[in-house]
Order: sequence, then C-alpha cells, then structure tokens
Amino acid sequence: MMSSFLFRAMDARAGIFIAILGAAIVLVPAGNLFVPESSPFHVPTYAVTLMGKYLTYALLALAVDLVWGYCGILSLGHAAFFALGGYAMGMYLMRQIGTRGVYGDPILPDFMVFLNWQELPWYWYGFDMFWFAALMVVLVPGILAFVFGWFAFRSRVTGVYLSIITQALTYALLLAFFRNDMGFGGNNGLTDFKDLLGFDIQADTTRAGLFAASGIALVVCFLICRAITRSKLGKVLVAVRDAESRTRFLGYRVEHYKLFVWTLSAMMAGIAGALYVPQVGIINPGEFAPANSIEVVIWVAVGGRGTLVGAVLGAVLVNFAKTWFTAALPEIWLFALGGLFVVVTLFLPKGIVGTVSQGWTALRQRKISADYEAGSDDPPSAPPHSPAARANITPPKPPAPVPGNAEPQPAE
Amino acid sequence: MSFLKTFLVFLCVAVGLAGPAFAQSDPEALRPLINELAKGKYAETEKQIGALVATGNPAVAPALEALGEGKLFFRKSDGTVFITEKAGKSYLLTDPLTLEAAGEAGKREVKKVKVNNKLRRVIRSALGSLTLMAPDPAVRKSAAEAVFKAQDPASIEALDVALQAETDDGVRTVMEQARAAAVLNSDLDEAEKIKAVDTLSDMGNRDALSLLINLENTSEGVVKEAASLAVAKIEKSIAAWNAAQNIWYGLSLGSVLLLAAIGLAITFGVMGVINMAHGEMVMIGAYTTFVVQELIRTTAPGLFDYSLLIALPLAFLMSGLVGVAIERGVIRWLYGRPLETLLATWGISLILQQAVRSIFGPTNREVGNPDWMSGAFELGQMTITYNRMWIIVFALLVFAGLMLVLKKTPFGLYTRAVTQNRRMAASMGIRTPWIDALTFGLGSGIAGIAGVALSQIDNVSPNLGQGYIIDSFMVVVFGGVGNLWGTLVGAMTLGIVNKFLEPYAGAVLGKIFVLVFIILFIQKRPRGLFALKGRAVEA
Amino acid sequence: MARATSLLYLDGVSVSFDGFKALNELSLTIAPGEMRAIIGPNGAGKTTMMDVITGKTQPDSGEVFFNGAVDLTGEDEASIAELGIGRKFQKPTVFESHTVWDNLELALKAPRGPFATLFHSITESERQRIEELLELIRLGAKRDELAANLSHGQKQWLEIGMLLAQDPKLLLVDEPAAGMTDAETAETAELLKDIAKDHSVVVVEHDMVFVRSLGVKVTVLHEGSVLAEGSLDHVSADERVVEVYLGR
Amino acid sequence: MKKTFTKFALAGLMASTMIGGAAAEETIKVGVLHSLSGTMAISETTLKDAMLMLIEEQNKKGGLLGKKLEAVVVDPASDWPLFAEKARELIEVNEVDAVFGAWTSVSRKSVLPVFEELNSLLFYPVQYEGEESQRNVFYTGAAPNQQAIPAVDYLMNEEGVERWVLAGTDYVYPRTTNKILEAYLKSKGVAEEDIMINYTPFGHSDWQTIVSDIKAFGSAGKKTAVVSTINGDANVPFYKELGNAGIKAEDIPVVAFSVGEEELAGLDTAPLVGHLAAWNYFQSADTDINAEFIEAWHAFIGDEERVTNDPMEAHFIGFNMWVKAVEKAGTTDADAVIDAIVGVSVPNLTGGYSAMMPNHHITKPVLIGEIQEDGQFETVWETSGLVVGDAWSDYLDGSKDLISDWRAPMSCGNFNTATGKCGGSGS
Repeated sequence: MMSSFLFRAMDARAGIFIAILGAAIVLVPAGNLFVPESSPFHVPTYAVTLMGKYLTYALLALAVDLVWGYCGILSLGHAAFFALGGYAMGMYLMRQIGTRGVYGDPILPDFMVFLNWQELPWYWYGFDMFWFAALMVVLVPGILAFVFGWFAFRSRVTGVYLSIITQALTYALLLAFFRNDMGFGGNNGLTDFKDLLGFDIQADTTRAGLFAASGIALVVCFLICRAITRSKLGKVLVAVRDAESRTRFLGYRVEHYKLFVWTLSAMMAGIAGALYVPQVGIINPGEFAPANSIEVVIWVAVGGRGTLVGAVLGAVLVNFAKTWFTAALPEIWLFALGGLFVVVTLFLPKGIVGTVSQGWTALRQRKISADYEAGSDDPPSAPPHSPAARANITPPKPPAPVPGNAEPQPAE
Repeated sequence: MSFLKTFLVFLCVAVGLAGPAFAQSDPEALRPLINELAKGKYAETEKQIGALVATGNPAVAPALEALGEGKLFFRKSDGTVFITEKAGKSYLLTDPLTLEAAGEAGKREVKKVKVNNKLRRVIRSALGSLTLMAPDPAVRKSAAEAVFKAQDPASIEALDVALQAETDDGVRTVMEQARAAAVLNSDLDEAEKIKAVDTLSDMGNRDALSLLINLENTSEGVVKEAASLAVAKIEKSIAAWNAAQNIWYGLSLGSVLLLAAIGLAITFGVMGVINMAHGEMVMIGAYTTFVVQELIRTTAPGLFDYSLLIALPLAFLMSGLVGVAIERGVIRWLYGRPLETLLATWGISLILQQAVRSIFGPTNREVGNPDWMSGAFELGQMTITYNRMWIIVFALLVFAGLMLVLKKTPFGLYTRAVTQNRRMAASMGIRTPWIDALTFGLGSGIAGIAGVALSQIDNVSPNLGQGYIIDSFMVVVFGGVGNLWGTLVGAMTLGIVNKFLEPYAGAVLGKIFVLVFIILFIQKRPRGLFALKGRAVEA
Repeated sequence: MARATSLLYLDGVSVSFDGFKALNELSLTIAPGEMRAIIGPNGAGKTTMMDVITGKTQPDSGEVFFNGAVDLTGEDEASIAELGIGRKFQKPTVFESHTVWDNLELALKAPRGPFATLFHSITESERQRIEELLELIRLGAKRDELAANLSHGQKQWLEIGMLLAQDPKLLLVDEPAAGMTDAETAETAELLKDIAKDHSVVVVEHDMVFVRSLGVKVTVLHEGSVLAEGSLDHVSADERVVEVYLGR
Repeated sequence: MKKTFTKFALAGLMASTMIGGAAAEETIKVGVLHSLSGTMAISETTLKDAMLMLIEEQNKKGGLLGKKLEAVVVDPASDWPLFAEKARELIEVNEVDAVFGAWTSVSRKSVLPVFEELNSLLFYPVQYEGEESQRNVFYTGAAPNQQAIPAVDYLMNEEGVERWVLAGTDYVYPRTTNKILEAYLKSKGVAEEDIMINYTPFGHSDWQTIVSDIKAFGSAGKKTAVVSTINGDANVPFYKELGNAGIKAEDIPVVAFSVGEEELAGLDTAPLVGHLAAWNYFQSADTDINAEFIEAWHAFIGDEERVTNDPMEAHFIGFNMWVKAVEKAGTTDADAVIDAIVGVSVPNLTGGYSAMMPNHHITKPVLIGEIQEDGQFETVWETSGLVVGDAWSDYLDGSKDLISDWRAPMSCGNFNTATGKCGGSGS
C-alpha cells in the first residue's frame, strides 16, 4: 500500500525535477569542498549558504502550495510555522553553546544571564537533545496548526476570513515572541550558534551538509506532496477547492481533509524553518512578520499555483531576484521587485510554470487534434491533470463579487 | 532662593499698592542688571534673575519672558543684552527695556543666554508673581497657575492682595487654589491648613492630589487626617473617571482604526480587491498634507491654521487619482481573480513606498498641528486632547459622508448596482468600467483624507502605510466584509477592548489578546460581526 | 403515515432568515421506495427544504427523521450523505477541474476518511461500477474530458451519475431538467424512473410536462408549507393551487 | 549593469569568483551595510550617505595607501538574517576590507559570526546596550556608561528628580539600559515604588494610556522625570501625545537616548522645548571642525535643511580611525589593522580627541542637551573629560567581573577578573 502510494509520486515530470535537484545536492557541496578555489568550478561558501537558504524557502513555498494550490486555503500566516520550527532548532543550537557564551554559563543562554534569569524556563528543557528538538520542529507547528485548524475548519471559516485570522495568528505570535518576558530572546532572538550535532556550524563541510540536507528534505517533501496530490485524497482536495459544499454533500468531511493537509503543511514549514536557522545563523521574531507570509504566497503565485514544481521555482527565482537587486540596485530595488510582481500578475496570470505548461498543452492539443482529424470523430480536448486547461475556460472578466451576499474569496 | 522669595513678596505687595510709581521710574537704571545676565553659568543666572525681580520693576518682565523662551541674546563684542527674533540668517535685535528696535546682528555676533528647565521654572514663578495684578484676566489666571506650581509660602501675602482686588470669579478660584497650595508649605496654623486642604479637595484633580499626598506624608495630627480624607476622596473620584477616560481612549483609537479601515471597506469590502496598497494611499494623503504645509509656510504663513482644511480635498484628489490610475492600469484586468489583486497591489505598494522614499527622502517629515488641534482641555478628571477629539469627529463625519454618497447619490446607486450585478447594470446603460474606476478612486481618496488626519498623530514617513494595513484588514473582516456599519462598530469595539486591556496587560499583551479575541470571534461568527444570513451567503 | 415506517419524515419544520419565514410548519413524509415530485412557485421553500434535509440549514423548530429513527437535525452534510441521502443541485455542480471519470470516482461509495483516500487504489469492482455508470449517463466517450468542458445537459447527467455512484437510499433531485432540450428532458425523465425502481427519489421541478411524465404523487409547497398533495391531476384541480401557482 | 549581473550570477550561482577579484588591485573597497528600505531605512539611509561623503572626502585627499577608496553599498532591507547574508556577500564576493554598518542590536548580533568567521572588520556606529566585545567589531557609538548614567546623574543633581519612569521599547537595548539604571538608582537610594518601568512594542503609535499613566505617576508629590529608551519611529507619536497632553519639560522632563536631530526633524518641537537627550555629539556643537563637517554634509546632500546626528559623528570617528590604523599598519589586512587601531586617536566633532580603547570601544564626551524650538539641542551640561566606553557594565551581576582587552597577550573579550580566566563568568 505504502509503496504504491509513493510510486504514484513518480512520473517523467517529477523525475526531471528530482534529477535536477539531486544533481545540485551532489554537485554544489562537491564544488565547494573538493574543487580548488582557483578553479572556475569552485562554489564559494557564500553561494552554498545562499542556495541552501533558497532551498528552505522553496520547501516553505511547497508547503503553502499544498494548502493553497490544491485545497484553496490561502494562508497568510505560514511564516509562523516556519518560524516555530526555526525556534525549535534555534533552542537546540542555543543549548549546544554551553560555556562558550560570553558569560560562560553552562546552562543559561546569554540573553537569560543578561536579563538575570536564575534558571532555565521549563519549556527549554529537553532542547539539549537533538532528537527532542527535531521532534519539536515538526510537533510544535503541527500541534498549533492542528488546534487552530480544528477550530477554524469546524466553524467553517473560509476565504478571506480564514486568511485574515491566519494573519492575526502570525501577528500575535510576532508580538508574543517579541516580548523579552517570553524567554525566547525578545527582538534579538537566538543567535551566536556554535555547533550542530558536534559539527562546527561555520565549517564549510557543515554548510555543505546543511545544503544537502535542505535539498534532501525538499526532495522528500516534494515526493510526499506529489504522492498526496496524485492520490484520491488529492482529488478530494481539489474538489474541496473548487466546490467545497458539493464535496460535503458527497459525504466527505471537508474539515478533516483540510485539517490533514493544513497540519502536514505546517509540519513541512517547520522543517523548512529548522533547516533555515543554522544556515542564516539567527532566528528572531521578525520571521513571524505578516509581510513574510504574504511574500511566500507571492513566490507561489509567481511560480505557478497548484503546480508543485512552480512553487519551488517561484521561491528560488524571486529570492534570487531579491538577492541580486539588493546588491546591484540597492537604492531602487523595490521598484524592480514591485514591478516584477505587477508584470507577472498581468502577463503570466498562471505563474511561470502554469504559463509554460499552458503553452505546452496548446502544442500538444494541436497535435492531438491533428491525430483526431486523421482517425477519430471525437473533438479534441485538454488532457486531464492540467491546470492550464482550466485557464482556457477562465472568462476574461466575470462579474465582480457582490456586496453582502458574496464576500471576496481570495481562495476562489 | 530665600532672598528671592522675600523680595517677591515685597515686590508683589509693592506692585499691588504702588505699582504705577515703579513703572515710571527710570528704566535705564535696570540696564546694568539685565546685562549681567550675559555672564556666568546657570547658578549665577539664577541669582541675577533674583536681583532683577528684586528691583520690583515690572519693566523687567519682557526680558525675563524672552529669557524663558530662549530669545534673550547678548552681543559678543560688548556684552549688551537684547531680545532677538530670528530673521533669515541674522537676528533682529530689540532693546529689552524700551522694547524699541535696535538693529540687526549676524549669527556669529550674538550668543544666546542659556537657560535650562530649572531656570525656566524660576522664571515662570517670578513672572507669575509679577503679573498677578495684570489688567488682562487671562494673564492673571496663568500667573496664578504659575504661583500654584511654585507652592511658595512667600507668595501668600501677594495672593491675598491680589484676591482682594480680583473681580473675575474664575481667576479668583485659581488664586485661592494657589494660596491653598502655598499655605500647605507655610508654617501657618492648623485651621488655615485645614481650610487649604478643603480648597484643594474641592479642586479634586491630580495636581491637588499630588500636594495632598505630600502633605499626608509630612504632616501630623488633625491636618494629616484631613489630608488623608481628602486624598481618599480625590482618589475615588479619579478612579471613577478612569473608566470614562478608558472609553475615550478606546473611541479615539477606534476612530483612528476606522479612518484607516474605511477606505479599505470600499476597495476591499465592496469591490473585492485585496488592496495591499491601501496603506500607501493613506501615506500619500499624509505626504500631501506635508507638501501643503510646506507651501503655506513659505508663501502664506497666515493660512497655517487652515492648512489641514486645504489639504483635505487635495489629499482626496491625489490619492483618488493614484487609485484611479491603479484601477485603470492594473486592477481592471484582474476582476474575478481577487487573489491576483493581492499580488499586484503588493507590488504596487512596494513601488509607491520606494517612490515616496526617493522623492521625499527616507526620514520623517514634519507635519505641524494647527493651533486648534494643539493642546488639551480638562473635562472633569479627564484630559482631552484637541487633536484626538477632532479626529473622532472627523472619522464620524467621513463615515457619515460616505454613507450619504453610497445611499443617496446616483453615483452610489450605480456603484451598488455594478457591484451587485455587473451584467445587468451594464445592460441598463451604466458605464461599468468608469464606475469601477471611480469607486476604487473613492476608496483610495478616503484613505487619502485619513492620511491627513493620521499625519497629526503619527510619523509621516514611507513606512506610514505599513503600520496600518494589517489593522485595517482586521477591522474590515471583524466587522464583516462588505458592510460599512460593520466597519464602524468593528473599529470602535477593537479600539475600546484594546484600551481596557492595556492598563492591565500592557500594550504588547493587550494587542495579543485583541488578536486572539478576533481569531476566536471569527470561529463564533465566521463571517464577521455583521454577516448576512440565508441563502444568499452561499451563492 | 407513521414516523416509524417512513423513509423521510418532516414534522412542523420552520426556518426563518432575518425575519423571513422560508419554511413554516412544513410536514412531509416519504415512504421507502417512493418517488415524489415537489412543485411550488419561487420562494415556496423548496430549496430550503432540501437544505434542511441535507443538513446545510438547521431548522428553528420541528422534527426531521430518516429511516424512521435517525434524527437528522444537528447532523452535518457529510454524515447525512453517509447515511444515504444524495443531493443534486439546481445549478449543476460538478468538479470542473476533474475529469468525468474522477468525478464519478470521488462520488463512488467508499470509505470517506482522509487516510482511507490517501492510500486508496482503485479496485476492479469500482472500475466496473464506474464503467456501468458511464454507460448509464452516456458519457463513456468523455470519460477523460474535464467536467468543465461538458455541455449543460451533460453536466446535469454527470451529477445524476455521481448521485447514483453514492448509492443513496434517498435521492433529492433539484430541477434536473432545467436548461435541457426537450429530447434531453424526456431522457432524463426515463432515467429517473429507472432509478426510482430501487431508490426513493424526491424531485423538485418547475416543468409541468416533466412532472407529468414522471407520473408520481405531487406535493405543492407554498410560503413554506404544504398546500396540497396527490396526483398531478388532483392538485391541478385544487383551486388554491391554481390560484398561487397555476393560475396565470 | 549587465556586467554586475553577470558577475553576480557567476559568483553566486555558477560557482566562479574569477571575475570578482579583477578590480581589487586598483581600489580599496569599503562596505556600507545600512538598510535603505524597510522600517530602519528612516534612520540608516542617512548613515549610508554619510559614509559615501566620508569616502569621497578621503579620495579628494588622495585616497588611502595610494589607492582610491571605493564604496560598496548593499541594502539589507531591515531584514536581520539578510544582514548576515549581505555581510558575507560584501566580504566574500566584493572583497571589501572593512564594513561600516548595522543599526539595531539584532542586526549587529546577526552579522557578528560572519565577521568572526571571515575575519573582517565592522564599525558599528550606534549607541547600544554593551555586554559585548568582539575582536572584529569596533563600537564607535556609546556604551550605557557613556550616555545613560551621566544623564540620570544630571537629572538627579540639577533638576532634583526623585521619581523615575523608565519607558522603553521592548528590546534588548532598553531592557539592559533600564536594568543598569534601576540598579544604579537603587544604589543612590531611590525606593522601589519611585521607579516605574514600562515597555511598548516597536512602532507603537497610540500613547494615550501611557502618557496618562506618566502623568498620574508624576502627581505623587515628588519631582518626576521620564527616562526614555523608546526607539526610532515610536518617538514621534509619543512626543506629539506628550506635547498635546501638556506635559511640560519644567514639570516632568523626558530624557531620551534614542532621539536625535533626525528624529526631531519630523516633529514640531515648540511644545517640547526643554525635554532632554543625552548624546556624545549635537549638531549645535560650537566648534570649527563641526562647522566644516556640517558644511560638507550640506554640500554633499544638496539640502541645507538636513541635520547631522550622533551616529554620523560615530561613523566620522570610526572611519578616520580606520584610515589612520591602515596608514599605521601599511596594509588593509584585518589582523594588522586590529593590532594597529588600538590607541589610535582622532579628532571628534565636539572639539576633542577620541581614542580607540583595547576593548574596542572609544572615548567620548557625554553631552546633555535640551530640545530647542528650531529642532536643535542646546548643550546644558557636559562631562568635564572623556568617558571610556565600558563593554561590561559594573551594575549587572553577570558582567561586573568581566573586562575586555584585545591586545596581546590577553586578547580576550570577556576576561573574568574574579577567576582570572577568559570566557565569561562561568558558574
């Protein structure tokens, strides 16, 4: 059963994607560690860390795409789960510092010594063990998502209302973690990490290892998402996205389905956060900022909503653009980035992958119709499983939502 | 200090009895004393002020006033002291005694006589005593208030003289209170002190409380008892007023939220555009106010008090035009794809922020409060600041105006028609694209005039809009999307809840609680406060 | 008829929206194996009645029982569907971004839990059942077509097919013939009669020709309660019915 | 621009640094790491401009070691992890020899490990909470003992304040400063109930409740003052509320540590005359070197209205110290500069000389100024000599035994004098 479940995840398209990622997972660290610096094929450590960060962002985008692209839940608060995973990892890294902190306290992190905390708060216990922290990386976001989703989906909070309360959630967490009294380092967050599982966090090998770990996590999560979206459950999710109440009348407990992907997605976001923190070297409440969550949605939209490859591509491309713009055009990069969003929306409404596969479909369709003309009298049609096929039928300008009786539905 | 006190008494009594005689004496005799002010540090300056006051001559008042305001300068070359007024790069000099113009001096020729807070306090009480008998009741009142703050027993006699001559009841009350304050500090007998306690107890505000608490701690016997009673009484009444104060603060915060959210209630609530650039429309309104004020400052300073009124229509137009441009340029291609409006307007908001940063610079710009929006008045034990009051009034006016436009004008009718059934409206001959553009412009314009009001209480910086966008969405969603009344009630509710939580939980926790409250509330009412029920909802 | 022997039993059901009474003391009983047509002018409460039965709307007062013993008030849509009540909407609602085949597969009677569907692989018997249904609703050639690309009539049929795939005890069918050509309408009537052989069916319809062709007992709703009940000829003769509904 | 892209794409994505090194022969590169967008742009953009001006002036004087200086500006966008990434980019990709930048504590904390790992130099120009001393970082802003404590002394002695409100934004600088002040005040005999501590979030804009609390606290019959560590943006609405509520400096003075000329530029200061700030520099400083600096600044920025402020002076001092140290060492090599810079002394803008101390903090005068109607400060008090920046506060339990000395042989940022070991207080 399990093998058929995973088997479903594979096809040519996924194969290409995984091959590219796999090559990166091998080549980038190798290029950093084994190729001499003088060689043109040497990958600088800076690039390894940067790309490692992109991969964690890609994983976060994948998580958002799973709930939004396939189930129609527009989360404007996914950065919260990302940050919680990051904090769990950060707490582990903090405990690993031991006596190497500036005050040399063997137990208490520096910021606690500094604020005169006498002992470790209870919720910091256990984080000195990696397995515990690793468990918390998925459990804390998972449980929060489960509780939040349990209430929200049962109460049938949908559309923009759901989006806004997810935003309220991340905003509330931002303010809470920002408080120094919470015991998470306040605005400065957790920083000054030394080592991870005994490896020096600043060593090139560790960085290469983290890059590879991020890549592998991305591949595994991609396969899981792929398997889910291609299973019957995936079909139910799309059904929920397109006609929620119809799905209910078929006897599906929509809230259970939503809760399942929502929690899973939060856990994936948590893993992304956990891999992100050791690579950038800091976690602080800024990660909870609502603007971050909105940005993730934008990555997905740019890459192509409802296509897993699109989410990954979008995250990497937008962040690469950001890295480049902030260095090349530091004074006016916001014009470029803002302009990019507007242009993508106007001219690539299905995102990059969506538009490309739309073109691909059009080509195939032409071919199919040629085949049909040759031998069959059935009319040509778009192949299944193609988001582009839906694009064809989107009317250019359907009526705007009506006040009162149909609220705006960002989740469509 | 003590010799100063003695002289003050002398002076006040003397002025009261024979003021005119002094006024006629030769002012030139005072000049060496005034020129002394140019010398020495704060401690010396304090003594010199004392010496000036000791002359008992009201002619020293202008010089002291100028000193307090930091307008007293001395010429470096000869040490002569002048009252100055800045004029471009140089100073206009005025003789401190004759008050006649005395030419000009360059920036580097003159130097300011330094004052600090302590000196300003000394000057304030000195001037208070000097002007207790001034002809203008307003001056007498502020003089009495200054004396009240000084709490100087030496001023009792002067106050008694002034009280006898006083005709204005309002001023008389203040003088009595000032006398009571002074009596508490004096060595007068218990009966006098108890009488003073009564006066202060009637006064009943925080200033009186402060004095009485002090008395309670320092006195003994009957006086202490009376003071304790009075303190208890005042504290009780202040506690009662606190609830009213919290409601007021809540309404005030609510009105700010309402202003921020009301434009969004149109662009998002009515039109369904998830307008992330809404905050930037507010920002444009605030910057328009800044530009208007700059122009007024340079061309017609007299109009400064009207600057906000002038800025209002301009801000509406500016933000409205930008809104129309956004609608025509971007959003009209995106109807029916609300999510993509989020993406595009987010991009637009980045562009607008950076544009403002490039044009006006990244730093805060100064937008002044006109006189009628500065200061505060007391209502019972509540302090009500004028700017907050006007913002509440303004928010309600904007709300009422918007309701009128939407309910009573043809434009409002068309808007409702288009948003309810576009095809039907179009087939009835309504130009729906223009209605879309104008409705979006209206929402943006309202955000612009909100910016005018918010410029009075907040930073005018490129980040202005970002600070309000999340709160605005919360308010609109909490109130129920598409319902203006919901926005009004939502804003006020959130404001008041926040302000009642703040004293107990602190500002940060209070805000967290409000957010959690919104999350829980939406569970209970998944479509906001003013949701429509029935079949239409699922349509 | 007594509650115990009925399939569906509504007694004194009232629903109001913001003061408007959509259902007013409505009582209605459907026997097992029965097919019933429900007619009534706009706003008579037909759709609201369906909503109450399927759990979308909770009644303000009154009783709703299924199978004589199961109280439907307080149950949600999914559990009512699981009990065996299927519904077809007035406006055809199929999953437009799924193929015809997937639409039927989703509707097919099978465990409905997330984990069951996650690890679900289609079985031979399921495949056969879908083939049968495709045959029945005449969409065999379009099995891989996206539902969005079907014609209006085909969507109606697909939805009926989905209803059958659920294998419910009771089918609620809201205006199945709306927007169909005459030929399609006739075929639909035949199909429904076919279905009624082993299911209970409640049909809401405006089209009198269609109702007549079904040839079953008719209930007339007006202002949220039952105005008349009996054969179509019987109710057509009722003066009150003529007045509110047929009297144009 | 195309060239930049190619260069970056290659360096960043395709694993090549070949082109990156090409230009390094002709110029000495200086990194400028200040946010030009986001919430901190409001304060940091000015510092970027100040750096560009200083570099331009140095080039007019003939550059450094016979080479021209070249500024490399990046935008970390008020995003703290991005600071670390951009710092790495500056050092690894652009190969800068020193970086001038960061403002908030968290951005400094974020970049610290990067400078340590890559052994480069950071000059940090903002007053901060102390409790830190790092080999690769030079703290040219004030430590708490160079700002907070003298200000409290002034209020106590000159204004006779007995009751204190410590109001701050809830982050590490106010927390630490208030902790130090609380300990200090108690050591001066101030009772617990005469100290009120209040924290607010960043960008707090509704100050009605807090201002009214301050008013209430101030009506207990004792002279009261507010010590404000409220950060940046939140100050404008705070002072507006204060002014409107009629809290006069003569009654309840507010002394601020984060309000400078630049913050006042966004305010109508007429109602605020007399409120105080403690800094190491005011634009009003009456010295020739300051007049020159202001003139150069106005010419550079093309706006006579732009003000100067304390962090700009810190960059002025830090940059000149770096230049002098590089000249002394004869190279821009980080280790050589770190050795050479301790003891370097350069003129500051208030008429004296500031020197780099072995703990990588500098000596500064402390000035207390009162706000004037024209948005400037008037110095009402200043320390008679220079104050040495103290990395580890004497008023905190965890750090009172710690000292820092980066000269050989100690070379330690947290030497414990009680245990005689390097590496914190231990336990």
